Amino acid sequence: MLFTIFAALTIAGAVAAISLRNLVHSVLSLILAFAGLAAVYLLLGAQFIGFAQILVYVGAVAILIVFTILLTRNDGTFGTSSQASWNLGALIVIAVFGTLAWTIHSSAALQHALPPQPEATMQQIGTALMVRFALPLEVIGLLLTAALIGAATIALHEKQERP
Amino acid sequence: MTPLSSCLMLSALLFSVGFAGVLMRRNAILILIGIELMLNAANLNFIAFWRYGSAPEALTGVMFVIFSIGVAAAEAAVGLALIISIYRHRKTTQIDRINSMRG
Amino acid sequence: MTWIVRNLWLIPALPALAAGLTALAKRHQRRYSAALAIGAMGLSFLLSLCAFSQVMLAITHGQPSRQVVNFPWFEFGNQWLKLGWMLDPLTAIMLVMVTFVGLLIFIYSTGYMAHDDNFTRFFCFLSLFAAAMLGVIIANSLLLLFMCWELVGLTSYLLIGFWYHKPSAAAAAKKAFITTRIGDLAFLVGMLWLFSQAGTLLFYDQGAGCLEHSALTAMVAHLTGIGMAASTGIALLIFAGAVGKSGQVPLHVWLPDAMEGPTPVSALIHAATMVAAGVFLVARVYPLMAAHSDAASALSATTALQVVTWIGAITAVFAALIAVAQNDIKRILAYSTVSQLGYMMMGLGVGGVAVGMFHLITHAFFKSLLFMGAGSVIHGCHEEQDIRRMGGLSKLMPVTFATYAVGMLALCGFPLFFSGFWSKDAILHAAMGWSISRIPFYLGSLGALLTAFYMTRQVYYVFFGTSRLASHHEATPAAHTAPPTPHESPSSMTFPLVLLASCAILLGAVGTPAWPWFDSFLSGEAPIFAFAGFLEHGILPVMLTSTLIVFLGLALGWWFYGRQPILSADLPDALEQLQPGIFRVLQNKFYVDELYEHTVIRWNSALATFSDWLDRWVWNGVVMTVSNLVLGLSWLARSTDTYLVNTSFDEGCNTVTTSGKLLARLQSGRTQSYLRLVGIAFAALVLVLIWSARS
Amino acid sequence: MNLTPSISSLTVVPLVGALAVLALGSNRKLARGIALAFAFLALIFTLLLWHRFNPASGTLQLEEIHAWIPVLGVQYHVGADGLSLLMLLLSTLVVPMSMAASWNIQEKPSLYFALILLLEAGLIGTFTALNFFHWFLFWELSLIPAFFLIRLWGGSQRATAATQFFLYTMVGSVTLLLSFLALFLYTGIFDFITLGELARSGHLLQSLATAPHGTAATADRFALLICLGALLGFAVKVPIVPFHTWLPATYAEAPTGTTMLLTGTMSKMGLYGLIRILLPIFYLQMRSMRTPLLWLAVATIVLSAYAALVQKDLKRIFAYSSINHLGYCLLGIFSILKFTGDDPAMLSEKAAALSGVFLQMFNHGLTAATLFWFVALLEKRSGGLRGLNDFGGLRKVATVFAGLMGMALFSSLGLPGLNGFIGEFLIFKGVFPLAGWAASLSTLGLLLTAIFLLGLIQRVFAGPLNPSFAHMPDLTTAERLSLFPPLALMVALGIYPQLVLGVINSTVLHLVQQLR
Repeated sequence: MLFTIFAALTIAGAVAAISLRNLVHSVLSLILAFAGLAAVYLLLGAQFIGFAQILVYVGAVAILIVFTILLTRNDGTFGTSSQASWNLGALIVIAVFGTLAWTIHSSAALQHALPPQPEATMQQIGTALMVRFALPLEVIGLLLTAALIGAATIALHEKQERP
Repeated sequence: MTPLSSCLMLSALLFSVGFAGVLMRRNAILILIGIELMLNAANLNFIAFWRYGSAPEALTGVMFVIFSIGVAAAEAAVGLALIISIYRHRKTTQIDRINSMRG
Repeated sequence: MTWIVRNLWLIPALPALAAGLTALAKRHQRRYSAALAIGAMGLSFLLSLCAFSQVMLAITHGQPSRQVVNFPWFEFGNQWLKLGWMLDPLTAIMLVMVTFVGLLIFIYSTGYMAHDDNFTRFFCFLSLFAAAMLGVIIANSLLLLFMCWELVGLTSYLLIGFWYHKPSAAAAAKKAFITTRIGDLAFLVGMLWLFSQAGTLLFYDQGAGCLEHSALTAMVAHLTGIGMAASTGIALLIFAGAVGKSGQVPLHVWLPDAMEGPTPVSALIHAATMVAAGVFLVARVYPLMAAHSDAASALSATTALQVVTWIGAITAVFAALIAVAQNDIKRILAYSTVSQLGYMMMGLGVGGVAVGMFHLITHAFFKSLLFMGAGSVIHGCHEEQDIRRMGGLSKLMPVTFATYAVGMLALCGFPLFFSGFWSKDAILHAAMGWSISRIPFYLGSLGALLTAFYMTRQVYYVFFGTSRLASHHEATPAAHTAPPTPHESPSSMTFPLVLLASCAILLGAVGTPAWPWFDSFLSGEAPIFAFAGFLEHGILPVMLTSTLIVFLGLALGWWFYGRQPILSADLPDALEQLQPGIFRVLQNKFYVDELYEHTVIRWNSALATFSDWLDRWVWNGVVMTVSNLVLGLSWLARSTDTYLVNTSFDEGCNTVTTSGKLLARLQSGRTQSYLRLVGIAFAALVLVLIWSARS
Repeated sequence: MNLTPSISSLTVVPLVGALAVLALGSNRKLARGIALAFAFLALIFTLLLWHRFNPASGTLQLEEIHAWIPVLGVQYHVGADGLSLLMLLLSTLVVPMSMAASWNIQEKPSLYFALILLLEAGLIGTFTALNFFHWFLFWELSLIPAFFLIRLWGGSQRATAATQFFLYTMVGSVTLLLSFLALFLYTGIFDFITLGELARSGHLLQSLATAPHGTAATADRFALLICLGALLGFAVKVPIVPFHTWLPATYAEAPTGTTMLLTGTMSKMGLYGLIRILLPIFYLQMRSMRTPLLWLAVATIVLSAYAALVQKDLKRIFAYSSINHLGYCLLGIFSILKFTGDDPAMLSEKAAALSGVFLQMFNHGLTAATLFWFVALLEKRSGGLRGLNDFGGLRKVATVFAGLMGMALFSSLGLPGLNGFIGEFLIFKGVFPLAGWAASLSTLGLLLTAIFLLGLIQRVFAGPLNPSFAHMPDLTTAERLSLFPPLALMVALGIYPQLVLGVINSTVLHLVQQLR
């Protein structure tokens, strides 16, 4: 029951995020969608992921987008694509969703019985991250640093050249 | 409908909505938002398969999602930086005006 | 081994050092360079006297008169090539002669060349020449001798062309070098042959030298394909080198032209020393020349010596004939030199080393005397060389005249008091006793007659009568100065003349039949004084004959040129009036130069042109043909390409371009259109997968 | 620890130099300075190698072997004996001279000097490589810079000359390559030393007999064919008449500094190949052709000397004179094919001829390069004129110039006391007993050399002064100083040839022992 509510909340937020004309409103709806999703994670027993979702997406990404919107200001056009390409896009989206849904529906792999609820404590995750996934963790750290520097460089470059 | 398939359906819906945003809006920021949604849909899939799949004690799905979130954060940072940079050049964030890569 | 033998190398090294230092001198450092050259030469002279006395001492004490010092030079394969020097009577006597005459000519040159711009360079070349010539003399290795021999040729070349701005001088220098090099190449081949036969080029090396008994025996025994002993072939080839250097027929053509050089050069190089090097070479390798198999009689001359004799005799007469009709004072002397060198060769051929060498030494003194006298005359007459325009100089240049007369009488062989008489007499005596033929003797006598005649002619032209220099200068409009009067030369020039004149007289004393000091010195024996020497078989008749011949020559000269004074420079020669045809042939030197011009030189340049043609048209032609063929093929291939391959290829290209353009439209640069395609593709893919899984 | 450089490091020096010149040499002075510094560094390395070299041993020294492509039998194998060392010294000596002669080049100086250094690297590699694979790489490497040097900086006919040069040598290289590929096909060996040993033991012919349809008889013919192919490659490079027509045009059109390199060092590559590669591997085949080869050598000597007589361009005269001088080397090399057997007298003659050949190679490199240098100096003063009849009486205004060039000319003419004589003497000394007729005919070349060189002196330096050169400057102090080393070396070698002969003698003996 809870799942249905949160799912509806998520979908509603997502639809609002992509269809609202005001960009700031879009972002607020996006935050709603992210929050809904976080709730779904909690329902599914992945507490860590749920909180990470809120921290990263709601706390960081969404704020970042807001800043971007403020920085680029409003260039006056919120419009969707031209009518023809809008139609085409919609058609394609429906096709994709259809294939996905049909696949999920007809998949035999989904007919399993429910297994016991797995434990995903912080300790387990921490141990796994530090032992089995130590190298990927390092790599992701490196990637983040690189991305950070890269983003800073790309965004700052012009400013320095044109004071 | 089993819990797994409903999760997957949610994920598919979310993905389609994100995809629709990417395809049907012209503002680069909105496209980025769409992409974020698609990523989240994928994350949801991982969690669902971890929760209902076999050998959940290996934590594979969780790990995947953790790294995916990391990558997504990086991607968002770089993508937005690019958008700012492009905006400085072209004074627009409309994606269909940015077509200098045309063949 | 005494100090002087060990340090004999100093004798050539000193002038070489002087040459090196003078080469670095500035152009205006005249006194410095002259002093350097003369000082070095003087020291060499003193050392040569030391060497000479060393040999004298050795002979009087009955010790071996030949001492050698050999040293290794470089290695090839398993052996070292050795060079060395030696001191023997022949070396000693030549050393003294060359350094003495050289010293005098150096002193003379300071006067003669005083006004020349390139004074320092002149002394540099002269010193270098002296060094090389002394190297030839002391060499105990045919290779070392050859090397110095070539260097002598180089300095001769440099000095003949000293006044290089005169084209004739430059041409004469080149001619001299090349003509002598023809002989030198034969020499080189002979040397190589000798090397391969004897295994060494050292003359004397404690029994292992190439002029010593074992090597000679082997070479005599070794017969070549045409039945000639190897020794004969080698000797003849080496003699060819001597022919070139000593201006023997047929390679004599360069020597008269060499008179283009400054007169001291003519005196030193082309009268006294270098041209005599050929004679010296024959004397040096005399054991090889005279080597005969044991079977043959020791008395009969070897083939090599016969050739030497004949070439010498022919040259003696041939050159003397030409000298009769020349008008250039130095050319007359040059042909006279050629003729006298012929005598020396003949002397070597018929009488052995001592006979030829004696004439070489006496000739060196009186011929350099004559040349320097001629130089003095030319200097006094302001560079006039034509004897027809001289005359009457006996009163104006008394010292020159007196010394010139001494030289002339010595050259003619005036009896008893002049050295030339004794040396020439020795040759004629030996020729008369030659076992092969009497003809060389007759030729020699004829040469003596001609010598006396042309020298009388020259002296009458130059020194007697009235001066024709002034009249000539009046006749030419170019004379814008007052007619120059001949004057006596400075003392630096007359002093050597007097010294040489006394030598020309006194030297005769050492080679008379009564006291054959020279002969015995060369053979390393103590001389014996005995008047009985005159009474030896055939000596007195020969002396009488030659005396008669000399007087006949002098009288003939007087008859043609002395009876009435020569009045005008333009008057034809007395002989020309008598026999114009013969005179013209003689005046044109038997047309030998023209003969060479029309044969050897022309063939040579024809061959050169042919070779160039071969290069340009045949060798290159083959290459060009091949390359043209290849080019033709490639042209064919290109046309095929253009009209067949390219057309279709272009079509293909167009198709590709068009389709490319079509495809490029897909490349809209719009991300969304790409994503649309991705979406379609994804859906299609899933459908296909599911469908394929189903079926 | 041994501080002396190895052969590989010597090869690398000019390569690094070329890169450095290209990278740093934006202006002319810097470029030539760097280039000269590297050229001198290479010279110093060579002298250090020379010092380290043990002259008492005739075998290869300073060897370096590294596996490279084992499947193809390719090793990196370098080493030097007396001959290699002599050629190394010559190359590293001529390169600075050539640079000095091109000191004032105006167009793209950094590229020019870099190409020269590259050429030097090719030369050093060729003279030390012992495996066909990289030997051939270096052989070709030296060709490419030479082509560009001629093509970009040459005279008015440079395009034709460069193409002719390139195609000619390329054809030679191709036949050479084919020959060695054929050898490799049947033996599987690229190493020169091993191939030489195979040839001596007779296994080479056996291997060739394994060719399809091969018998002992066809093996002989096949070996001869392979030998001819390789010979052609070297014959073009030396060159041997009638494969020489590229040379006069190339030498005349190349910039004079490059001509110095071409004649001083590149012409030695062919001779070096003949001695190091062809003779040990194909001794039997070469021996069967000895009489025609000797005739070719004599023709090279005599015809080129005759052709030089009628040339009107100084560079062409020296080009033909160069062919003539190399002809003596050919004569020496081919004459040692004459006798086989252990007769010590004959071995000694062969040693003399080979010693002479080595010495002559060095001497000719030195002298010819110096002569072309003088031509460069003359061109600089005359504004590019270099015809035989363009000058006259220069001795009056340029005494030192005339004197020093005269010295080089007389060295080329073989005057005793200068370096040219000993080499020629030793060659003739060795050849005369081996092939007397060839030696005697070849003396004609000596005479003709004298004629055209003296004619040159007569036309250029003697006679009345040509008024257009009345103010020609004499040699400057810098020019005198830079000319001093080669001229001093000429005199030193003329008086004391043991300087070189001492180093090569054991090598000569070793070679003679091999070739009998």
